Amino acid sequence: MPTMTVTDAVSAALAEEMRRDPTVLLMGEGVATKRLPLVEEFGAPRVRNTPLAEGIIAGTAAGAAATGLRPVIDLLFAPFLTYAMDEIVNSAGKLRYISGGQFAFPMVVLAQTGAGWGVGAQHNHNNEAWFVHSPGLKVVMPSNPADAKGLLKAAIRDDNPVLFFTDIGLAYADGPVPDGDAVVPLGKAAVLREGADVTLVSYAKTVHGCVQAAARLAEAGIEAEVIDLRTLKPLDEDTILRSVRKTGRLVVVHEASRMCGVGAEIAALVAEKAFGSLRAPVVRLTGPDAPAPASYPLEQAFVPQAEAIESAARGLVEGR
Amino acid sequence: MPTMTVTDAVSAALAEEMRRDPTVLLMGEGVATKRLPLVEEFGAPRVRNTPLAEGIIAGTAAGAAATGLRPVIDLLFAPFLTYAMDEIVNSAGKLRYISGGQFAFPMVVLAQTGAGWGVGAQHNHNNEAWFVHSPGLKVVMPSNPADAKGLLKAAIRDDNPVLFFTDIGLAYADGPVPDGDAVVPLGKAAVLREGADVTLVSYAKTVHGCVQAAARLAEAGIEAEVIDLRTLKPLDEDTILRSVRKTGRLVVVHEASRMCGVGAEIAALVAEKAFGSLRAPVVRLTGPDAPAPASYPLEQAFVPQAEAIESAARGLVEGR
Amino acid sequence: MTSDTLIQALERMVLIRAYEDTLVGLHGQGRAAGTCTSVGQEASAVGVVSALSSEDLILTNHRSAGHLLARGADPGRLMAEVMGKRDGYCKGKSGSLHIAAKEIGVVLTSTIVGGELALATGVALSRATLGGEGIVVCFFGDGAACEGRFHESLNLAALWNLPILYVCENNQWQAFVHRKETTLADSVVPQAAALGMDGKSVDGNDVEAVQAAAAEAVAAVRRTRKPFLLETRTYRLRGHFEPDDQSYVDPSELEQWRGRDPIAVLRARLERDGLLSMGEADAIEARARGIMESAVAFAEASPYPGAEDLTRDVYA
Amino acid sequence: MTSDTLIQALERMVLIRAYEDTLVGLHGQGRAAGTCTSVGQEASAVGVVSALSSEDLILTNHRSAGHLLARGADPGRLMAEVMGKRDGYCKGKSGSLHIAAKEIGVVLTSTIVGGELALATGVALSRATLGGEGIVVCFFGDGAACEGRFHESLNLAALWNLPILYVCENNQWQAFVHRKETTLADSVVPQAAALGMDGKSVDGNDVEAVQAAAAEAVAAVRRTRKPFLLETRTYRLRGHFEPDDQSYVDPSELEQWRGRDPIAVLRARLERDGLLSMGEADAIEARARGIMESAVAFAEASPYPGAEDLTRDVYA
Ligand SMILES: Cc1ncc(C[n+]2csc(CCOP(=O)(O)OP(=O)(O)O)c2C)c(N)n1
Ligand SMILES: Cc1ncc(C[n+]2csc(CCOP(=O)(O)OP(=O)(O)O)c2C)c(N)n1
Ligand SMILES: [Mg+2]
Ligand SMILES: [Mg+2]
Repeated sequence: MPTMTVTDAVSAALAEEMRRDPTVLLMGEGVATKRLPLVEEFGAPRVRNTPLAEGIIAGTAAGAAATGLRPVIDLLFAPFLTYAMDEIVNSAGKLRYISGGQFAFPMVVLAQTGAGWGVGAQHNHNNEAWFVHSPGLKVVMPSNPADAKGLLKAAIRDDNPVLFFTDIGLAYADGPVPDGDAVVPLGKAAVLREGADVTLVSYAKTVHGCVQAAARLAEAGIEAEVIDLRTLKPLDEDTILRSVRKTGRLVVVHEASRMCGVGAEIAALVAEKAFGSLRAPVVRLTGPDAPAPASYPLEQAFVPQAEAIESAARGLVEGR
Repeated sequence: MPTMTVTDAVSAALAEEMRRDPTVLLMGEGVATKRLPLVEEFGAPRVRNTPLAEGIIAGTAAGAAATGLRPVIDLLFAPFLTYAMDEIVNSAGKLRYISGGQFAFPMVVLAQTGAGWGVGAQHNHNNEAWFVHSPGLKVVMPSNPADAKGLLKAAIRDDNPVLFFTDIGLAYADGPVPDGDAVVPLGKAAVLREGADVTLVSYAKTVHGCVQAAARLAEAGIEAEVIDLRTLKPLDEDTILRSVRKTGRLVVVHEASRMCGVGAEIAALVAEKAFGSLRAPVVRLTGPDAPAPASYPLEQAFVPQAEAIESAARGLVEGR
Repeated sequence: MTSDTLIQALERMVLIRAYEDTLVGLHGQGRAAGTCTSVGQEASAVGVVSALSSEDLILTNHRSAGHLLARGADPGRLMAEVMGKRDGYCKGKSGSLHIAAKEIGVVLTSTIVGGELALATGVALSRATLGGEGIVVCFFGDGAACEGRFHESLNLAALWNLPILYVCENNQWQAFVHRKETTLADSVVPQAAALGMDGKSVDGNDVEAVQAAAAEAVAAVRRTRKPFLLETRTYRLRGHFEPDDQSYVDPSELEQWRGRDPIAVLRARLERDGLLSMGEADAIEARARGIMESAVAFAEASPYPGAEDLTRDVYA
Repeated sequence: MTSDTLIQALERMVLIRAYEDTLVGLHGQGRAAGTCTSVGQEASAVGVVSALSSEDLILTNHRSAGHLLARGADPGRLMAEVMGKRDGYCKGKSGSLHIAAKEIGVVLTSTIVGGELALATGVALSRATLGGEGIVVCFFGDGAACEGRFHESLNLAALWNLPILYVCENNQWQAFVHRKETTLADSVVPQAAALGMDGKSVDGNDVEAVQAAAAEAVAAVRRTRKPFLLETRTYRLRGHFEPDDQSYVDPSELEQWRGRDPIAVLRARLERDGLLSMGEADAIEARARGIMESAVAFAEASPYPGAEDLTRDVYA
C-alpha cells in the first residue's frame, strides 16, 4: 500500500471523485492556488478560487447542490465556519425538510482544526458538536489518511450536506492508503483493537492516544477495546453499545470541550442503552472549557494525552 | 405579587437595569419601535433600532462591551444567531482569553425560540447547546416570568457574555413576578418540587410538562423531584447530582434535539459522578433530529409532552 | 405592454390582493396563521415575473405570495401550506414563511433575510455550468441589502459572470424599522455599481414601468450572462406580519402611498384609456374572489400531516 | 512632514522590517512560529499611526506587527507573544495572530478576517457615548473588504456617525489569492461612497503621502465625528505566512513592487535631499538590529505559561 498524508489523501479523493463525476466541483479561498494539479486536470471552472467570504461560498455551494452540482468547499479552519452558519445550518441543513423534500444538498464542507500548529483559538476550535446537534447534516472526522480518503469519497457521494473536519495535528502524518476506489461508508466506526475490559471511544487525533494507552494497558494485563468513530453523525451506536455491553466500562476521549460535546452524547447513549452492562462510572477526557491557547506547551496540555487515558481506564478496571 | 408575561418581565428588567446603570444600552432590529417606553425614559441613544444585520449588531455589542458599555442586543429569533456566530463565539467568547485577560465582554444577547407560533425551522431552532459547548459564554433559558426578570438582571450585571433565550411558547403566559430588585443568580437551578423516587430535569417550556407529570405521578404514589435548570451554563451540577444521588433515577427533558444537547451533558454528568447511586438507565426525552415544522400538530409533536414524561418516569420507577 | 398583457397583469395583481385579503380575513377568524403580505407591492411582483420565461428560476423570501402567484402557483396549495396542511407546496412544514414550489421554478425560499442572496449565486452557478438559457431572479427586500450577504453575493455574481437578475423590492420598511433608520444610502444601485454591476431603479408601483425595466434587464442578463440589479421602489401598505396595527407608521407617508396603490393606479389607467370597462374590472375582482373561495375550501379540507411526517424528509 | 518626522518615520519602518526579518530568521532556525509579516507595507502602518494621538484606539488583524510597532509596542514582548511566552502582551495565549496591547491602545485584535470591522463600530460607539476626543482606527486588508462585515460595518458607522477611520491596506493579496481573482472593483472607495461615507485612495508605499492623507482624514473624523475610509495601495512583498515560497506570485509583479520598497524609497529620498547621510541611515539600521538582539534575548528568556494558565482568563 502506498503511504501518504491526510492532506494528500484529501487531494487524492477529490481527484478521483472529480474524475468519476463531472458535477463535482471544488471552491474556496486558495483551492486553485494550492491544488494546481486539480486545476490542470479538471479546468478552472471546476476548481475555483473564491473571494474571501465564507458565507457566500457556503451559500453558493448550497444553491448549486440543490440544483444539480456536487460542490466541495474548503472553508480552511473550523472557526471560520462561524461566518457560514446560516448557509450550512439554516439552508443546507433545513431547506430539504422545510420544503417538504423538494431539494437535496449533496455538498461537502472541509475544515481543519485541532492542536498542532499553535495558531490559537480563532484557527483552532473543535466545534464539530454544533453540527452533530443540528438536523439534516452529517459530520465526519477521520484519524488517518486511509479513512480521510475513503470517507471523503463517501461524503462526496452522499446526497446530504457533510461537514468534513480534518485534524491539524494529523495533517502531515504519513499513513498507508489502499489503492483504488476504497470508499469508507459514513456511519461506521472502526474497532482498532478488541478487548474485553474497557472501551475507549474517540475520534481524530486522540484516537492515537487511545491506541497508545491500550498498548500500555495490555502490558499491565488490561485489554482495552479501541473504537475510532470516524463519523460523528450518523453515530455508529451499535458498535459503541456492543462494545460497552461486553466491557462494562467506557472512557470517551476528545479534544473538543466537554459540555455538550460528542463525549456527552456517547456517555448519555451508554447510560440510556447499556446501563445494565455498565460496571463503573463513565469517564470523559476532553479539552477544557477554554479557547485553544497558542502557546505550544499549553496547546499540548489542552489535549487529553495517552497517560491520562491509560490512567482513567486503569482506574475503572481497578475499581478506583 | 404582580403578574406579568415573560415579554413584559424582560422589559421590566431592562428598564430597571438601565435606570440603575447608565452604561446599559439596548440595540436591535425594532427594539426602539417595540419598546417605546424605554426610548421615552432613556432616550434614543440608549435604545437603538439597527440596520438589519445581526453580525454587526453583535460585533458592535462586543466592541462596546470591551470598552466601557454594557450592551443588551435583541437578535429576535435564535436561528438568526447564525449570522452572528463569529462575533459571539470568536470575539466575545474568546478574546478575553486570547488577549491574556485584557478585555471583558459584559453583554447580553436576547433571542426567542421554541414551538408555539408555527413559524417553522428558520425562526424556531433550539440551538442553545451550541453556546453551552463554546468557551467563555454563559447561557440562560428561563421557564417563567419571575425567573426571566431576575435572570436578565443578573445577566446584565455579569461581566461575561450571556446568551439569554426565551421560549416562544411562554412569551405571553402570565406569571407572578416579585416586586423590587429580585435578582436570580446565574448558575443556580430551582428545585420546583421535591421527591425521592425520580429526578426530572428540564428548562424552559418543558419544565411545565415535568411539573404536570410530577403531579400525576404523585397521584400514583411516585414522588418526582423537578429541577428547572434556568441557567444552562454554568450548569448547577450540585443540584442535579444531589437529587440523583437521592432518587437514583433521572429523566432529562428538552425541546432541543437530542444529540449533543444539554440532556446529553446532564446524562453524561450523572453517569460520571452519580453512577453509584443510579438505579435505572437514564432517559432523555427530547425533540427529534429534525428541523422544527410549521404545521401546528407537527410542531406540538416535536415537543416532549407531560404524558411521555410521566410514562418514562413511571417506567424507571417500576423497573420496566 | 399591450392592452391584453396589461389586463392580464391587472388580473394577476387582483388575484394576489384577493389571496392576501382572504388570508388576512381567515387570520382574523383564527382559521389561518399570520403572514407577511405584499399588499401594495403587487406591481413589482407581476411586472418582474411577467418578464420571465418558464425556464428561469426564482428565489424569494418571507414576503413571497406575489412572486408565487405571479408565477402561477395554485392559491389552494399556497393556503394549505400557510395552514400547515399536507397538500401545501411543502407538505405543511414550511408554513407561510419559506414556501418553495420547484415545479413552477420557485426554488430554495429562505426566510432568513439575506438567505436568498446567498443561495442565488449557487443556483446561477448550476445554470451556468450545466447549460441552458435560463437565468435566475432573486427577490429580496431593502432590509436584506443591509446584510453582509448582499455585498458578498453581488461581488461574487459580478466576478463570476453569473446570470442573476437581482430585484430589490425597496418597500421603505424593514419589519418595524423604517429604511431611513437603517442606511444613509438612498438607493442600492450605486452599491452594485461599486462592485462592477449594472443596475437601475424603477417606480415599483407602476407595473408597466416595472415590466419594461425587467424585460430589458432580463434580456441583458440572458445575453451577457452577467448579473444586473433592479430596484423597485414601492411601499408595504399593510404591516410587517399579520396582525400589525402599523401604529409606528407615519400616517401621512402611508396615506401618500395608499394614493398610489398599484392596482388602483392600473385600473384607473385602463379605464381612462378605455381598455377596460368598470364592469369588466369588477368581473376580474369577482373572479379572483371566486378562486379564493375554492382555495379556502381546498385548504381547509386538506388533512394535517401525520406523526410519521415529523421526521420525514430530514435526510435524502 | 518635516525632516525630523521623516527620519523618525524611517526609524520606525526600519524597526518594523528588522523585527520581521528577525522573526523570519528565528522561524528558519525553528526558534519561533511562523508569522504573517508586513514586509513592504511599513509605510502604510507608520504613515497612519504617526497621524494619531495617544487617545485614539487602533484595531488590527493578523498582519499587525507594523501597527503595533508604529504605535510603540515593545519588540521583546511582541516576540515573547509570538513564541507563546508568559511575558508576551497576551501571556502567550494569542501567539502572533491576534496580539492586542491595550496599554498602548491596540484593542480587540481579531484574526478572523473581518472581525476587526465588526468590533470597531462598538469601540467607536463607546467613544461616542462615553465622551473624549479619541477616534478609532480600524486596519483591515483588501480581503476583509470581500466579507459581508465590511458592508455592514461601513453602513452602520456612516448611519450612526461613528468616529472611525477605516484603513484598507490593499496589498493586492488575500492569502494565496490575488485580489483580481476576488472582485471586479478596482478600489473600495466607491463602496464607501455608495453607503454615504467619504474616502480616499493613496499610494501606500509613500510614507509622506500616507501620513498627509491620514492626518487630513483623522482631522476630519475628529471634527465631524463621521467615519472615513482611507485605502493604502501597497504590496505584500513576502508570502502570506512564513514559510511561503511565493511560487504562485507573478515574478514580474513582485519585481515591480520590490523596486518600490517603501523603506528604500524613503531612504533614497532622504539621502537625495541631503536630509540623511548614508552613515546615519546605516546607524538607524544597526540600532534596529541591536534592539532586536535584546528583544530576542528577552523573549527567549521568558518562561512558558504554566498548566494553571490553561483555564485562566476564560471568564471575567
Ligand atoms: C436574518 C434575519 N433577521 C431578521 C429577521 C426578521 N425579519 C423578517 S422580515 C424582516 C424585515 C425584512 O425587511 P426587507 O428585507 O426590507 O423585506 P420586507 O419585509 O420589507 O419585504 C425582518 C427583520 C429574519 N427573518 N432574518
Ligand atoms: C474569516 C476568515 N477567513 C479566512 C481566513 C484565513 N486568512 C487569514 S489572512 C487571509 C488573507 C487576508 O487577506 P487581506 O484581508 O487582504 O489581508 P492581508 O493578509 O492581505 O493583509 C486569509 C484568507 C481567516 N483568518 N479568517
Ligand atoms: Mg423592506
Ligand atoms: Mg490583502
